[in-house]
Amino acid sequence: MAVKATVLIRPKEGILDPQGEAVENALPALGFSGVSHVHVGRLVELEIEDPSQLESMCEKLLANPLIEDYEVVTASA
Amino acid sequence: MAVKATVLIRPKEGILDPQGEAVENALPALGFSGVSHVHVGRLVELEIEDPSQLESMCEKLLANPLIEDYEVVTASA
Amino acid sequence: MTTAQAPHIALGLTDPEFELIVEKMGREPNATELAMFSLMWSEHCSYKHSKKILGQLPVEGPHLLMGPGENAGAVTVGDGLAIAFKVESHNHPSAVEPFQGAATGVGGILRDIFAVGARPIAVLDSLRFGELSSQRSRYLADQAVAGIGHYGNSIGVPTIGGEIYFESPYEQNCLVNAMALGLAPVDQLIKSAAAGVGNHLVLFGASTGRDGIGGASVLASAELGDDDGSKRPTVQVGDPFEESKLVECCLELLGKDLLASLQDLGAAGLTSASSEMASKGEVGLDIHVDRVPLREQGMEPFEIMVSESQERMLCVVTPELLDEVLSVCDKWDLHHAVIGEVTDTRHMKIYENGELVGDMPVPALVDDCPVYTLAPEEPTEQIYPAPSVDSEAARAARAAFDDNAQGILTALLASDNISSRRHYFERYDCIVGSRTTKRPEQAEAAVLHLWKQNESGAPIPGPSIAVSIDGSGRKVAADPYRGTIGNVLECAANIACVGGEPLGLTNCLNFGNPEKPHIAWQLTESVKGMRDACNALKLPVVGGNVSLYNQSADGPIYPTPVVGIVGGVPDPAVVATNTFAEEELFVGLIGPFEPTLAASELAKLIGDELPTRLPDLDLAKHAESLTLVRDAVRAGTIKVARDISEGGLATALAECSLGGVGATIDIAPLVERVSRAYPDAEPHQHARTALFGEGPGGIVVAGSREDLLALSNSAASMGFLALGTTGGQLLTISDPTGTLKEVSLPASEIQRIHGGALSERVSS
Amino acid sequence: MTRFGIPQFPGSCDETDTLLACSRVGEAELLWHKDKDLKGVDVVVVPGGFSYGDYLRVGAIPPFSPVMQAVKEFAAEGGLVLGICNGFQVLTEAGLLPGALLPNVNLAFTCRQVDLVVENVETPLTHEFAPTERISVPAKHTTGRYFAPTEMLNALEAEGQIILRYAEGHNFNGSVNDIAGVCNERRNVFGLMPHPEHAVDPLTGSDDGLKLFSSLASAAGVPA
Ligand SMILES: Nc1ncnc2c1ncn2[C@@H]1O[C@H](COP(=O)(O)OP(=O)(O)O)[C@@H](O)[C@H]1O
Ligand SMILES: [Mg+2]
Repeated sequence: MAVKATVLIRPKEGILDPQGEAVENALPALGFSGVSHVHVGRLVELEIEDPSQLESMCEKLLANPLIEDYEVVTASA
Repeated sequence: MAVKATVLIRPKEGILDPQGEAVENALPALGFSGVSHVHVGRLVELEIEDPSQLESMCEKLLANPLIEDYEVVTASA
Repeated sequence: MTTAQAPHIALGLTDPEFELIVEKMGREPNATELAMFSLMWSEHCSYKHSKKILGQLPVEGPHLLMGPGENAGAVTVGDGLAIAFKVESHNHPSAVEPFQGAATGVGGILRDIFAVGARPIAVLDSLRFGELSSQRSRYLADQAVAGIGHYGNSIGVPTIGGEIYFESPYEQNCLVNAMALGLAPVDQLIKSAAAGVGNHLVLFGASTGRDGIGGASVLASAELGDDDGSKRPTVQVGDPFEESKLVECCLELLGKDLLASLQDLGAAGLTSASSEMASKGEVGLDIHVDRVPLREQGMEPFEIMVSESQERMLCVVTPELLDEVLSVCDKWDLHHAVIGEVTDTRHMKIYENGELVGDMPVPALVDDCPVYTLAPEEPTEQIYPAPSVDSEAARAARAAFDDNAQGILTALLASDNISSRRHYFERYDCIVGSRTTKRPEQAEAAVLHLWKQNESGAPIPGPSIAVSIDGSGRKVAADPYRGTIGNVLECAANIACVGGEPLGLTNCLNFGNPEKPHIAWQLTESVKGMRDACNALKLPVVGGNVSLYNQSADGPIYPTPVVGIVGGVPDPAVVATNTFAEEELFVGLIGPFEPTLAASELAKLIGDELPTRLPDLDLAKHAESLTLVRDAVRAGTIKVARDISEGGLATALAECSLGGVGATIDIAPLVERVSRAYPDAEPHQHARTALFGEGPGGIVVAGSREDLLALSNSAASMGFLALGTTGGQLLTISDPTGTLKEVSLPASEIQRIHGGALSERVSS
Repeated sequence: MTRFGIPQFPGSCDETDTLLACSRVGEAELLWHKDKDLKGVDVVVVPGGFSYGDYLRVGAIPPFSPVMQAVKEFAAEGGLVLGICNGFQVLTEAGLLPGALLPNVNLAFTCRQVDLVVENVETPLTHEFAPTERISVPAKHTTGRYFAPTEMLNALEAEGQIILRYAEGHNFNGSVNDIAGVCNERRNVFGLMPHPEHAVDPLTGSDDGLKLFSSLASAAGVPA
């Protein structure tokens, strides 16, 4: 039976994240205040029959470990 | 005290998700089998003082409600 | 919307139209049939309000290969090559979702090009938004440009030119028009008429989902209200990756001669694509909706027939070639399905799991939509309010207006409609394909080299083409007839400036609601103007598009007939640039240019009312002058050429100095011409009009003294005026009337003002 | 004559431009992504574009294609490989080149003629240039900000693996140390963000990029 998995992929800490900055800078003009540490990453959701493959899929394909961290969240489908 | 929030942004159901399709089609060639329903979305993480603003922030800036659904997950910092 | 509304009304059909459908069918249509009729009888597909007046446009010319009626028009350009081209609008979808709206607009016009068998080689865009002081306009412009770039860049077709203007009448109704060009050997062009009873109908490309359902009839024909909420679920998302595979697949299928006909799916999806193929081929089609590859579960037959999912094509294939066609689709990883057959019934029959769910005579669906006669009525006074623009440039122009030419010039150079468009066009790949020999800002028109490859892949020289797209809305609002002529002449002047011979014209008529008499009048006058200008230039209209109902509670847009012209250029190495790159060149002005401040950029900055009439034009003289310029550019006599447009002569001269070399200019000859035209005006008015007045037909040229003096003899009747000499870092323009403070600006200062204004303004 | 092979992926854009550029200094042909056959070419040039739609992450999917498996073997044997723009991204994702490419600091696709300085002229790609020679080449991308962690960066600088830098004022994407192009330690695999294949003909803007291709052709050591 397939398992539902969610993978959160974030820019590695310390690497300039202009996307996060752009969001942070746009907020005050829209009337939002008190927001900080904005980071923009990627979300991959999928169903997988053999969840033991997930780790290697992240390493090899879904994330680039040089610039990104990932976190796998699974839940059975 | 600021609250840490994670926003998951997904392509709306029924709206074309070319990324998900492309990843799904590529996986078998990469040696991964039994993977389906792949969707690629965005992840925004931030710290916010007034989490009641999150909803309207998503509507106005973080997500494009015409083509994306979003889900807010908060946890205190 | 009331709940009691009849379905046909909700779908945009009138009661008499519905009755006519019942009469043609001999019964009431079912839901699937009604949905299909509502699309085919919409303005977008049937041209019911514009067909009659479009009939007067000239559609014949020595270079014409394919005229209106096919997916794109085409002209011969020499060496056995054809250029297919067309412009189309995606205004309403872009107002709702600018990124995807503009992206899918590019995707759609590209499909029209490869549907006729041509490889897309260039895109141009014509954009209109409200004033940049509006946050919504800044957002729409930013996202539309990003969307165009996303699609064009990703598919590997360069976006080589275009235009973008900001005027408040476009605040609620932005215009996003895209033009595409394709290259094909003349004998590879293909038409879309379905043929061969018993042949298969194959749908290939992306799968079909619910996107864009109701898009054509609702989004393209209804006036936009303040609340766009109800239209939200119909947003179409483009996938340039899918389309890049689709292009290659189609060209491979055509290159191997495997197709009987080919048609893209655009607005109105499968309904319009299939029924138009049937109509042109005078055949019938059976379509099995259950065979269509779907992206979503449980789609109704009508949903499948009207879906506007992007990146799909339809072709007709003989049974013998079917396997080979499907294997080419497989090679490119595209979905495909044989969804039906060509029949001799002249009916569109729609089946679901073998059961007949729709049966319509093809002529009723495609050809029998009533065609309306417009009821034009000339307004007694200007229907648009005086332009009002809130910007630093406008304040500066007002302060300088009375006596300071330099102040006016610098205000114009920094204004939203004149300053460098670099901020936007840098987001387009303008070079992919290795054909672009003149990029944006390098010449008045983009120039593309049509090299071919020898057996070992190396390029061998071929002919070249020039292409430009233009469409001032404000001048057409001032005078639909003469304003439209001005648009055609300006576009043609751009082509002439690079030595191009105009071969064909495409257009997109962006107007308000044609059922309103004043809009009907604008449309009628505008088309007359286009007709007369094309006739004078001996230029056939190869196709185009009409976008009506561009109005909101705030009123109609400026009437905006956008024209695109393709010209032939024999040698891309002999093309005039548009800046003074050399010292000691003689500078002159050619053409029957009669400047007026009416409806000009300066008039806008200071908030002048729009006039109701522009000066008369001698079309024959304009045509002759453009020929003269073209020939002199081709002969190498004219080395620099720039047509005078927004901001008048002074702005054109300043822009000529952007290359770093200035000039010393005396405008006395033009002031004299102006004072003859307006004998009652004051000297300062004469000087201001000569410097900043606008109008068609003026081209600033530079070349060697000898060459230009020789040209001035042959061009005396063309109104050649000697203006000065290039050289040094400074642009100085002296005022013979002594009433305005003269211009004296270093080229570097002109670069700074002109180059940086827009990016500063949009990021503030 | 040196034979160039240009892998073509679905979504490649600049493969024809690259083919034209290579055919000015040698022979060139396209290599289909589904084939593992490099057809015996002497040099591989991975072209620009949006291979596999740039989906998931630029350059992430192509390294797994059959043709790139072959290119990895070819590089391991010392074969000359150049990646341009998306090709550079693919080579870093494939692990053939150090570092990674991140979104431009201006977050927008930007197409601009830029000046570059040739930093190391002792490589197969650059041996025909004079030291610190300045060239004008277009760049066009959304994801061109070169990044390497500090330690890696220091090693690259020390080993002369920085081939090209943006001239002062021309680094619009925010690349670390103004890096526009790098090579591997062995100096047989190269990656550049700017597009020399779009600078091989004065008619289309500049021919400053041609020498990169002729350098590769002569370095491949194939008799003319
Ligand atoms: N303004 C116009 N001038 C000339 N021909 C036009 C104009 N508008 C539309 N046409 C022609 O009418 C035909 C139908 O147009 P359209 O429905 O936009 O084509 P498509 O089916 O490709 O979307 C096309 O051949 C087009 O060239
Ligand atoms: Mg069409």
